[in-house]
Formats: sequence, structure tokens, C-alpha cells
Amino acid sequence: MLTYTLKRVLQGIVTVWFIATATFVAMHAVPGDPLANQRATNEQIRLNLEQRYGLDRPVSEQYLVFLGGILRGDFGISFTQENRRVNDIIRENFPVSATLGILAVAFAALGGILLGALTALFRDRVPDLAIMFLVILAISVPSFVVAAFSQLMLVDINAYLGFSLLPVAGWGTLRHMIVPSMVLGLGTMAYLTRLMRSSMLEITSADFIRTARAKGLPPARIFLKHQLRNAVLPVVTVLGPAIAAITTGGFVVELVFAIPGLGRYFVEAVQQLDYTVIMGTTVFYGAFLVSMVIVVDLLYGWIDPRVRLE
Amino acid sequence: MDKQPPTYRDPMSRLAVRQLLWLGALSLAGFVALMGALAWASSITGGSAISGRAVDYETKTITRALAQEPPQLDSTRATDQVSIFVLGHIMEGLLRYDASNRLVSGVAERWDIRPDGATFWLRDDARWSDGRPVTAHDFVFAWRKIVDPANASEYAFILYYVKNGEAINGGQMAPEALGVTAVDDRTLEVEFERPVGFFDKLVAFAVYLPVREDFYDSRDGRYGADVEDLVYNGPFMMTRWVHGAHLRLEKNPQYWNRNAVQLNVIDMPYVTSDTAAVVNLFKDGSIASATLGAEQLDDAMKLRWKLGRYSDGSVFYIDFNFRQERLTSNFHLRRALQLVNDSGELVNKVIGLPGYLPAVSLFPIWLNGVEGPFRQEYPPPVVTPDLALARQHLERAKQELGVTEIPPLVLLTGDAPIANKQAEYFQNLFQRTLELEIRIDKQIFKQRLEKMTSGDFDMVAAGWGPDFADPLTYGDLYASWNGNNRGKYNNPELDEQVRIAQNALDQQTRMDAFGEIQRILIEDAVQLPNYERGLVYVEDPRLKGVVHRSVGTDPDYSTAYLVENP
Amino acid sequence: MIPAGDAPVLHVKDLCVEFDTHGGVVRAVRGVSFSVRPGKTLAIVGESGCGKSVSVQSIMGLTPIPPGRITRGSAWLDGIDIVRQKIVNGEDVRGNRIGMIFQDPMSALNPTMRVGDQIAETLQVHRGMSKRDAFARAVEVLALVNIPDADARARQYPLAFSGGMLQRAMIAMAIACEPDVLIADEPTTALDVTIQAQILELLKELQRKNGMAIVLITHDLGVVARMADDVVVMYAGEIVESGTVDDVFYRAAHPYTVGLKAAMPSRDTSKAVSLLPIEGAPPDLFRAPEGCGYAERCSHAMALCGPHRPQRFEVDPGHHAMCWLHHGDAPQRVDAVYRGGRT
Amino acid sequence: MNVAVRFSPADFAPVVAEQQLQSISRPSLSYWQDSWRRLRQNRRTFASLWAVVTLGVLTVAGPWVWRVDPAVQDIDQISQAPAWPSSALIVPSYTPWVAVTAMPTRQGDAVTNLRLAESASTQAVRLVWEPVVGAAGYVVYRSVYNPAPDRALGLPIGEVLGADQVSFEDRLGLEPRRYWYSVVVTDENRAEQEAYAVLVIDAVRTVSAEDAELRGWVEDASALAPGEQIGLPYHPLGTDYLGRDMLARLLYGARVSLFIGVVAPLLFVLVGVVWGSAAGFLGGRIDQLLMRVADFVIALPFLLFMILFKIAFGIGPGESGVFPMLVALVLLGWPSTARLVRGQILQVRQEGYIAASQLLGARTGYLVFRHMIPQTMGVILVTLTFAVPSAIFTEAFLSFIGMGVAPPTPSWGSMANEGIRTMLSHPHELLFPALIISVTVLAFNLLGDGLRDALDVRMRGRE
Repeated sequence: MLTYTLKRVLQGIVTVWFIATATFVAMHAVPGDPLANQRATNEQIRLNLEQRYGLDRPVSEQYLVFLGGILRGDFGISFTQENRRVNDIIRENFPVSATLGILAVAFAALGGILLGALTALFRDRVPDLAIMFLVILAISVPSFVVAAFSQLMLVDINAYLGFSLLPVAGWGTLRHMIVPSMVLGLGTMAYLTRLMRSSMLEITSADFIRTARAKGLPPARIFLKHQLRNAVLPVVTVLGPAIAAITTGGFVVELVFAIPGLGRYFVEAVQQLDYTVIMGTTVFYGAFLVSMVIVVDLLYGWIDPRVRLE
Repeated sequence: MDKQPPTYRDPMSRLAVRQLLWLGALSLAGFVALMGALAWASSITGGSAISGRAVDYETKTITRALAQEPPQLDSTRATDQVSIFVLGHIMEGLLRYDASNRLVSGVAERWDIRPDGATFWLRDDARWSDGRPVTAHDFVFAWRKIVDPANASEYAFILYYVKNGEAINGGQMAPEALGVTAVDDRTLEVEFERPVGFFDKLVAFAVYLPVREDFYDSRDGRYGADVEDLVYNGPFMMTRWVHGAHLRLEKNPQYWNRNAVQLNVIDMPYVTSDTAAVVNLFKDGSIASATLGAEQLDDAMKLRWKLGRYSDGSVFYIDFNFRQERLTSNFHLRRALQLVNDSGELVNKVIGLPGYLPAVSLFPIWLNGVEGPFRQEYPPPVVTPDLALARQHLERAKQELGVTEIPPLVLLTGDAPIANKQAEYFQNLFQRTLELEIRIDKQIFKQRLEKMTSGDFDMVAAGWGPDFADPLTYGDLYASWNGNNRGKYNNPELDEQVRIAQNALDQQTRMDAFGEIQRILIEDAVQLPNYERGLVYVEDPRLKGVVHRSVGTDPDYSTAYLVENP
Repeated sequence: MIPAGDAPVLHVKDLCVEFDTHGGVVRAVRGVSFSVRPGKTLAIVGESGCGKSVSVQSIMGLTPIPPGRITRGSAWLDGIDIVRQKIVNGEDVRGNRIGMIFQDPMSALNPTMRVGDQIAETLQVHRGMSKRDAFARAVEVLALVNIPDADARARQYPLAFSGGMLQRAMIAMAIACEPDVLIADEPTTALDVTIQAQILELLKELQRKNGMAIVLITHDLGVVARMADDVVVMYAGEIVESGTVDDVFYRAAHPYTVGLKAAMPSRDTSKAVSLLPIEGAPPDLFRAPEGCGYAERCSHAMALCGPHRPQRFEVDPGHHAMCWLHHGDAPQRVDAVYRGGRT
Repeated sequence: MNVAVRFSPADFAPVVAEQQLQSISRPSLSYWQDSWRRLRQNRRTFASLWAVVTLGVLTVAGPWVWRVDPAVQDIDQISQAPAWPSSALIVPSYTPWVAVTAMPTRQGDAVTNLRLAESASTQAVRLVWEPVVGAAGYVVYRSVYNPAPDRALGLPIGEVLGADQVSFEDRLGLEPRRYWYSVVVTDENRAEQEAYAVLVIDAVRTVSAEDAELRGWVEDASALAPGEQIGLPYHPLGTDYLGRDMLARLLYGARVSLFIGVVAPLLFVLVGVVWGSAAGFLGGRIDQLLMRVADFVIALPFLLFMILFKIAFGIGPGESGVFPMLVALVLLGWPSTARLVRGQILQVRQEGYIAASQLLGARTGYLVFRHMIPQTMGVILVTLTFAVPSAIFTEAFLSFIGMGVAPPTPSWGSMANEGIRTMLSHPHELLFPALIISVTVLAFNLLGDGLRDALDVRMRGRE
């Protein structure tokens, strides 16, 4: 177990290095001038800026400096927010994205498992059809449409009620988190519901379920102890990639609901060609995802004894 | 067997559903607990509580949204509108604009502007938020910082009017050589590089704000990066800055004119550039003002909002590339394009937002001339769309260029929605009228700037926002030496007029020069004016006295007040 | 028939099961009746797909419905028809009064649950034991089925068990509540030969101890010979012959039984008897044959075998066969031809 | 023994065992036949298959059927909702209007005699009024609702400075409908008076003959006399923010969106299949190396790198930006397929029947085509089907953050993105593209589900 974990962590480090390199290469292939400004400035200033950001050095040296920075956990100074370090930006804004992401994943996982189980129980009957219809709707409508619509609906609901049931946008309190995390988790929830449903149906015809029934266990117990638990396993395996998709896919929700997350910073940084912020966020996200996948894999081993033994 | 055979499914599902409901309830509880924990955790890491209401009469609080996060609030490096808006509230320069857009005394009590320099006498009750007096040294320090090339200030050029400013910025002189001295704590003496007739307007601009040296040095390069990295001398001070999320301004008790400030708190807990979200927030009663896009007008009318409009001062136009190898260096081609351009159609039919005005000149309508509005004193030559004439010019252009068919022209544009709309409109317009093929080159901001600088375009959709309320903020854009003249227009006649406008002290002479510049720009078809940007906004009816302006702090809440029952 | 006083503990009557499939309705079980006495073993023998497993599974309510459907018949346990009472008392019967073990122990146990817990579960449900008591009892039962180091084993997951051990665990699970009837559905098919013997021995031993009845489903006549008191031979969803193990083995009254026996390898290697496969394949039950299902493969088929379903003839007391050869008018009697064929 | 039927001795005549072959009443189905049968049986899947085919046909043939140029801007019918065809009145071409002045003689809070200078049309609405002494200027408002009783004047469409300026021309986005115009007096501080004058007008849709010719509606402008009616171009699904035909744009957009949606997955699945099967077959070191690379690529945060690649490749002038998006999708998309295929190949290689086939002397080529490909084909096909919706979504998402295809190329994503802004005022601009995205995604998802059920070997024989 320990060696396995160590091996995975080592692999993860190499992967992060690869991500860093890919980001660096991509960034330096980008046409455009990160130091250009709306108002023209003189040569001297340009030289100073290049020096400040180390752009005057050869690319190989810049690469080494960049890698060195990563090792020290220092991503440099932002190009657009000249007084702020990328580390500060990540430190201040990532927790927001992470909070949103965790809630969305929790919502997606719980909702997906429950709804999936329900649909499997009521296979081909009204609840199944109703849920699957909604699931299909959630899967096939783009997230930005869902986000915009839910905000509009919230405005109308608040207007109808005459008081603010849930805030329309913003961040800070528990009430602010509910709708954005649900919107963010919706697609994944729909996906997990489908996965859970097919996994449940597969388990229904498994031999050990027949055994459990032959043992005369009450249906609820069979369902809970045998069916649900085994059906959840495949759902857990996709949780790693799902967390990845959710945390990096938060831009839209962050934009629409005015949430100060890291995703928004990334999009803004890309539009401003803010080298350090782009590279810093990408590497950070990459490292986060890699560690997330490792954690989920280890978690999976803990849940599924079959994996643990291997 | 007529009886339905028994099945195991029904009781199974009934029981299981009960179980499932239990699980659901449990996970819901868990979910809420998780949210609670996260909310608690984020409150530790500096999350923010939102008051939630647009206007609170009791506490004299208003809530509004910010379009974006200010990159930093170091006035020596601020360039964007949001920073300038915030700085306009938390800082005060030598002079400021009042509610009627007249220049009035700020930190300076009196001032005297001469052809060779200026003197400012500072008021003795001007204080920083920590109680220390605002002195002339604070201005000297800030201004030196701006022209210091090590500081890489984008706005350094605006201090080139001060003696040696340009030389220092180019690295040829030390910052200490800047022609500004603190005669004593209360007196600031400025030497000009060349006569400047509008220095009073310049010092009202955010870049000329004071910065206190001891404080700046104590922040170790982080001045303006955070709420504790600033000291304030304006009507408000910042009490909270959660990056990307929340800014909160509160009345500055040390401000000399504190009695005139009526609002206690300006809370800005929303940062979003999404206009729809902002309008939704307003609709929900969470914020006190919102700017509307064309697409929200119908809804606004339906909701019977009281709308206002004003011009934000900027002008948008299409620039040509005048480099020799480019077809657009040909006058007749440009003239042909100019003759089919109908800014009225663009604004009225395509943009469709009331605040916008069809542009007819580089100089916007709000600029003042000698006595009255500049454009009334110097009406721009009228270009009436004339397709037949345009085709004639196109034929001549083809002859002069020696081509039978004009090759595709590249129209460089940005990635904002309205820029797309505009580019697509022009593509279709030139295709429809002159059968010219236009290739749209849509680029993100920095890539567009690079292409503009390197001349990789035929036409580019550009715009310019005013830095100070003098026609010169536009007037020198096409001077051959101006770095912002990215199409490299080079016309000695125009250069001559720019020099006159820059150096003359007499307003009549200067305005005549601008009139000439305006004529040249239109007659030589140097650019195609598109629109003067305007904004349509809605404000909470309880909020009064907010000032909107084209140049300077916009909107300005320092004179705003609340009424209980509108 | 069945001697008085030796009342059957489980009595199945005229059971019919159908399945809906894309090809049509498969009539998998067509009027099956059998009974099993306490302390005795009934073997149900037949080729794969002849409806053995379906019969017992549908009695236990384990047939997936739909596509499965019990169209007719009853199964009496202590005066209760468990086919009809399944909903109400199913849990009391299954696992409690009737235990069941399956063919493939590898997949028949929940891979994510400790073996001990899976056994204890039955006890918790049927005996209302606390979790701790049930687990302790599970360990005892594991020891009872000869699993060494039962205490540690009970805490392991099925993955840590070998096939034979898993089947023992399965048995432990089935007998934990000391059922009246144990249904063993091909309990040894997936196991290798040495383990097979152990498992069978274990079953016998448990039967001696508990006095339970065993319904043993198998296609292996060797197993039958070793274990069974009574035998039921199934072919194409029907019982073609039933009787005591001696009846069936020594006085086989149906050509199919005879064929089966001929196909069985003898343990007595001194006799160099070549195995005789039964030619052909069982009929497709999508279209159940009108007459005798075996007619097409039967070397003694007569003209009436095709169109007419054979009657159930009592060959000896308690020994029945469904074959026209036992009809009074038949030219030759099956016993004359085959009886003692292998002895 | 009941013997209900009496038999004749003939009945008991032995039948010669002729070993007739067992007749099998169930048809024997090959793998693909069986899959096809399952596919057809699943009505949802079959319907979605039809939907996909229809989409394909629309994409290819649509622009030939609905022959409207998606680039043509019908400036007179901007953001028009789906409606019946309409017509316009021919009027003389627009001539600029000289502002009217009048010396104020009358005191008061509001202007009087607010009236039209000429009849109101969609070309222009020209208002004049009687001035007020002491006014610094006038603000003109326009609304589509009655401003009474709460003085909701609507849009502030213009301001004139000077008490003597008594006219205003409105040309802002006029539509043929009823408008309420209000004029308010302002003082020196540009503060508005409470009182206002209001005028209700009904604008008539007009067009000048010259414009009609310029837009290609008629051959010759002189054939049209003022006062005649001319039919306007018909837009069955309405128009977008530049007056372009929605139906034509949707049909052309299908080419872009479905091209990206179908070709990108095809390409990356192809790369993945080659990569994965190479790894699976060659094994050993090469396998390790290939799969390590795949692991790296799969670890890249997808959307972030999508954006990075998108700007790194850049879009040149006049290019649609489809190609960079395609390349980025392929670069990031292949590893999952490669992994899957490798896994399948490894699994299949271990199957007993492969060994059996090898024992029987089958050649590698035969093994690959007879056993391995059919075995992996199902998985590949399913992956492909599910990759389509995600590629379409990726395109839409990139368009939403402004990194999609370049204008004026229409794509469903960019259309939806444009539409979302006008969601409230012109819902059709969002509705149609969003709907077609949803339908496409849905169809491919359901098809994928069905295919998986149909092709999954484990599902065979189970219903």
C-alpha cells in the first residue's frame, strides 16, 4: 500500500513536470506581446519590463527559472496585476473555486447516486422515465444556458416571493453557494445518474444479489448492503475525472454568478496574455487534478476490497 | 392461471424507496453540513458578508457591482477605468471636478498656472487617513515615480509636460531632475517642458495623485496591492478588499471636506463583467445601479425603470494602415470606403443603444472649444454616403494601384461582442456596396496590440478614451511621432497643427489648430469614425446626486445622497 | 406413492415456468412435480438447459419476473404454498426454512462484504440476533463447514478465499439458520474433483447432523449415485423419470435415462466401456414438442412418440416414467431392452 | 393409468432413427446482425439514429434547399422573431433633416404641442414642439408602453441643448409598432422637470426604393413608386442581431458545429486506435512508453489546455478558426481512446478463442480482422458516439468565453452565445441554436447508449 502510494505520488510529480513543460511551450508559442499596452510606451520602459519578468533572457533559461520557481512554489509576479504575486492570486481565489467545486461534486455524486438508484428501482416506470427525461435534458443543454436561465429564474422567484430567497449572484455566505454549485454540478450529476442506473441494473442480475435473495434478506437490506454499495463503485472511479471537469469547468458559473474563483482569473489572464498567471494557474490546476486522481484511486482501494488486495 | 404471478419488485421498491429517502435526507443533511463547514472556512480565509440590499437609508449605505477587479490601486501605475473610479473616491489630487464638472480646489487651495510653470498652494487641513498631513513632497514623490522608467508607468507620457519628464522616462536623466519641487510642505512648484494651457485639467487626472514616500517604501513593492497597502486622502477609504470579490469604501473621517460627503458606505460585493448578471442583481434589489445593454432595454421598459444616459467620452473608429506596402495607403481606396460608411446606420440599426451617438469626427461632441462646445465652433466637414462617388474613387484606386481587383483587405478587431458585431457589419457593408472582400482578423487584446504595432492589418477597429478634458487628448493621435499612431499616418501638415496645439497658450490658436486637424482627418480619409460610446443606466430611485462624466471619476458618489421616500 | 408418516417436507406440484425472449416465449418448465422427504436427498438430473435450475429458482422466487413467469403450479412447505405466499412470507422461507447454494461460488458472494458478515446477515434477519452474536455464530458455522481458522477467515473478503472455501462459506450461509430444505444448485460443477468430493461429504455430514432434506441439482450422475435417495430425471422442461436412486440407476425406465447412464464414465476402469454420447440436442423450447421431447433422439421411437405426449407410467411402486414404451400395447418393453444394461 | 386415447398397433411401429438434423426455430444471428436487431428494437435509439441521419442530411443538403445567404444582413429586420412575411411601404430615400428652432415665448414646466413633423415611419420619426422660456434643453424619451401613471418614460433616446431647439429626429432601431414619445425640459444643471409632454405614434414600415435596389430586392429602383408596397425577405426562424437569416445560419452553422463535432472525434479516435493497438500489440517497452505519453496527455486539464492551444495556434485573418480547434481537440482527445483500445486488445488477446484460433493455425491478419477488430469495434463506436456531443459542447463553451470560431462564420455555439445576451428581448436567437445543440447532443447520446447496449457482447442473450 505504501509503496503503491509512493509510486503514484512519484508518477504524479513527473506528470506535473510534463504539464508545466507543455504549458511553457504552449505559452511561448502564443503570438502576441504580453507587455503591449493600449497606450504606447518608450523603449526604456519596455526594457525595464522585460527585465522585470525575465523575458530578456534566452528561452532555455526562462524555462529553468520557471521550473525552479515551481520547485520553490513560486510562480512569479502577475503581468497585469503588477503588485501581486501569482501565489497570492491562487491562494486567495482557489479556495473559492475549490469550495464551489467540492459542493458541486458532492451535489453531483449524492444526487447522481440517489437518482440513479431510484431510476433503477423503478425501471421503465414513471419515476424512471421522469428522472431520465430530466437527466437527458441536463446532459444536452449547454452549461452557460443553464446558468443564465437559473439566474433569471431566481430573479423571478425572488420577485414573486417579495423577499430574497437566494441571492442572484455574489459570493460569501452559504446562501450564495447553493444555486451556483447546483448549476455547476448538474451535468455531472446527470452523467453519474446514468452511470449509476446502468451499474445498478447490471448489479441487479448479479449472482450475489440472487444469493442475498435466496438468503431471505429483506429487499431494503439487499438494496442497501449489496446492490447500492457495489453499484456505487464504478461511480467512484469516475469521480476523479469528474472533479477535474468540474473544477476547471467553473468559468461559466463563476462568470455568470460573479464568483471570485480562479477559473475567471484564468480566462481573464488568457485574454490579457498574463504569462505568469496562465502558467501558474495551469500548473497549479494540473497538480491539483493529478493529486485528486491519486486520492480518488486510493479512496477506491479503500472502498473496494478487490482493488486493495491487488 | 389468470391471477397475476407474484413479483418481488413492488415491495422491494417500496421498501427501498423508503431507505433511499432516508439516505437522501441524510445526504442532504451532510450536504448542508458540508456547506456550513465550507462557509465557515471561507469566512476565516477572508470571505465576505454581503448586506444584500441596494440601499440602506439608516446606515447611508449603497451597494453596487464592479465590472472588474482593479489590477492594483497604485495611482502611479493605474490605467483602467475601474482603478481610476476607485482611486477617484479614495484619493484626492490637487484639483477635482465638482458636480457640474467644473474644476474646483482639491488638496490645492489655490493655484496659479503660468506659461512656464505652475504653483499650487496646498490646504493645511488635507490629511491622510492615518492623520498625517498631505504635503507637497507626496506629489513630488508620486510624479517622479511615474516618469521613472523603472516603474514602467503606462501613463508616464502625461507627465511629459513637466520639465524633463520625457527625458527621465527615456532613461536619459535621473527622476530627481523632474521639474517639480516642494518649496515647503504647503507649496508645490512645477516647471513646464513647454507651455501647456490645460495643466489644471491634467492635475485632476488620477495619475497626478499624491503618494506618501514613507508609506510606499514600507510596503516593500506591494503599494496598492491590498487594503493594508494603501493610505487614503480622499472622501472615502477602503476598508475591505477581497480580491476579485469585494471592495468596500467607507467615509474617510480625516477628509478635509468630510461634511460634504453624505454616504457612509459604498459596498461593492460583486465583481462581474457580465451585464446580464448586473441587471439581474439590480432587478433583484441587490445593487443600486446598473448599466444596460441594448438587449435589456425591452425588459427595462416593461419594468418601468427610470433610465438615464450619458456619454463616457470615448470615440470608436476604424483606423487605416498607411504603411507603403498596404493598399489602404491609397487615398482613393480610403475615400471610397469613407463614402459608403454610414455611422448613423451602424448606431441606429446595429448597435441600437440610446447612449451611443453616430460619430462624425475624431473629436467627440462633449469637448469644449474656446467658449462653447468645440463641435459647434468647428463643425466637421459632412461626408454624405454616396455610392456612385465611392465607386468612382474605387476605380481610381484600382488604376493607381495597378490592379483590376482589390485583393482582400484585413480588418483587425478585438474579441468583445460589440467589436464582432461591428466587424461583421463592416464586412457585409463593404462587400455589399463596393464588392470588396474583407477578412476579419479577430484577436485577443494583446495579440491585437502586437499586430497593430507591427502593422499587420489593413484596417483596425480602434477606440480612444479621453485622459483629460482637452481636445489634445485626441488631437495628437495621428502625429507622426505618436506611438499610438499605429497605422503610421505621416502628414507634415497635420504634424504642424499638432505642434501648434501642443505649444500655444492662446485657446483660440489651439482650437483653430484642432479644427484644422479635424478637417485633415476627414478630408484625407485618415479614419472612419463609428460611434461615440454612451451608456444607459438605471439607478435606485432613493439614490440621488450621482455624477456621471466623460472624463474623470465615473460615476462619482462623493456628492451622492439618499432619500427615504423618492 | 409416498409412504404415510414419511411426509414430504417440500412438495412441488405441476410447476410451469415461461420466459419471454426476443424469439418468443420459452416454456422452460412444463408441469414439474416432485417432493423431498426430511433427511433425504432428492437429485434432479438432466442436461444443461433442461429446466432443473429454473424449477428450483422459481420455487424460491429467484426467477427474474419479467421476463420469467410462473404460469401454473404450487410448492408446498408445511401446508403453505410458497409459490403463492412468496410476497408475504418469502423472507421467512428463503434462507430460513429453505437454504440454497449456487453453482459458482466466486460470483455468488458479495465481493465487497466480509464473509462473516454475509453469514451473520442471515442470522440477524431470521433469528433477530444482534450483529455481534450473529457474527460469533457465523464463525461457528464456518468452523462447522470445516473452514480452518474460521475466526480470521470470517473477517476476510471473498476475494481471499479459494473456490472450495467459498463454496463451504456458501454452504455455511445456507445452513446458518438450520433450514428444513437445502437446495444445492450444481454445487460442485465449478470446483475441481478433489474439492467436489469434500463438498459432497460435507453436505452429507451436515444432513446427518441436522436432518435436513437436500434437493441436489446436478448433471453428474456420479454425484447422484453418491448422494441421492430419490432421483428425478428432467428432459426438456419435463420430468421423464422419477424414483429412488436404485430405481433410476438399476431399473432405468426411460431411454433418456439409459442414454445418460451410458454417457457417464464409470469409476470401474477395469471395464473398458466406451462412453456413448446421446446423439443430437434437446429440442428448442421456443416450440415445445407436441409429443415426447426425446423422440427425435430416441433409438426406440415409435410412430406415436412424435405426435402424442407420453403418459406417466408407474413402472414400479414410486417409480415413474414418461415413455410410450411402458404402454401395454408397446411391442417391446423398455425394461426388457435395457434393464440391467450396466450391471 | 388413464388411457383416454386408444392407439392402433401402427402407432407403436418403431421409427427408423434417421438422425434428422435438429431444426432450430430461432434464427441464427451474426454479431452485427444481432447488434442491428437490438438497435432497431430499441425505439429510442432507432429514433436518435434517424435524428442523426436527418442532421447529416440537413447539413449537407440544407443550404441547397434553403438558398439564403447566411451572410446577408437584412438591416431593416434585425432580431426579428419568427413571423409571417411582411411588407414595407416605398418612400423617398432618407434626407437629413435640419433642426428646427423657435424662440421660446411661453413659460411653463413642459413643452406644448408635441407633434410629428411628418408621418412616422421606420426610417425616421421627426418630432417638433413649442419651446419653453428658461429651458436649458430638452430630453426626448421613447417607450413602447404608456408612461402614465408612474412617469416611466422609457428610453432616453436623445437630448437637445438650448431652449430654442424644438425638434428631434429619432432613427434608433425603429420597428413598425406603437411608440410613446415624451419630451422633458431640463434646467441649467441638466436636471429634468417633473412634467412631460407625451405623443403616441404608430410607425409604419418603410423602405426607400434605392435601398430596395441596393439590397437586391428589386432590379431597378425606378420601377418602384413611393406609396407602393414591397414584400420583404422572409425569415421563417427570424433573424439575428445583424438581420441575418436564422435558418440559413443554423444550416451553415451545422456544417461548422457538426464538422468539429464529428471530424474531431473521428480523428482522435483514429489516432487513439492506432496508438492504443500499437501499444497493445507491440507490448513491452514500447507499450510502456506509449502509454506513459498517453497518461501525461490525459493529465492535462482539458479546458485550460483547449484555451491555451486555441490562442497558441491563433486564427489568421479571414480564417474561421475551425482548424485550430480541431487540432486542439485531437491533440487532447486521443489518449482516452488509446487507453481503451489497448485495454481491449490486451483483454482480447488473452481470450481462449484467440488461443484456440491460433492453435488452429490462424494468421495474425485473420486474428486481427476476425476477432480483435469486431471485439474492439463496439467499444470504439460507442466512444466515438459519446465523443461527438462533448466535442460540440466544447465548441459551444469556447464560443461562450469568446474563443470559438471567428466571425462571421456561424456555429451553433457562437450563435447560442450571441443569443444568450438577448435571451429576454429576443428569445428566438437563443432558443433555436440551443435547441438544435440539445437535440444533436441528445441524439448522439441516445445513439451511444443504444449502441453500447447493442454492441456489448455481454448483453447478448440477455434481455
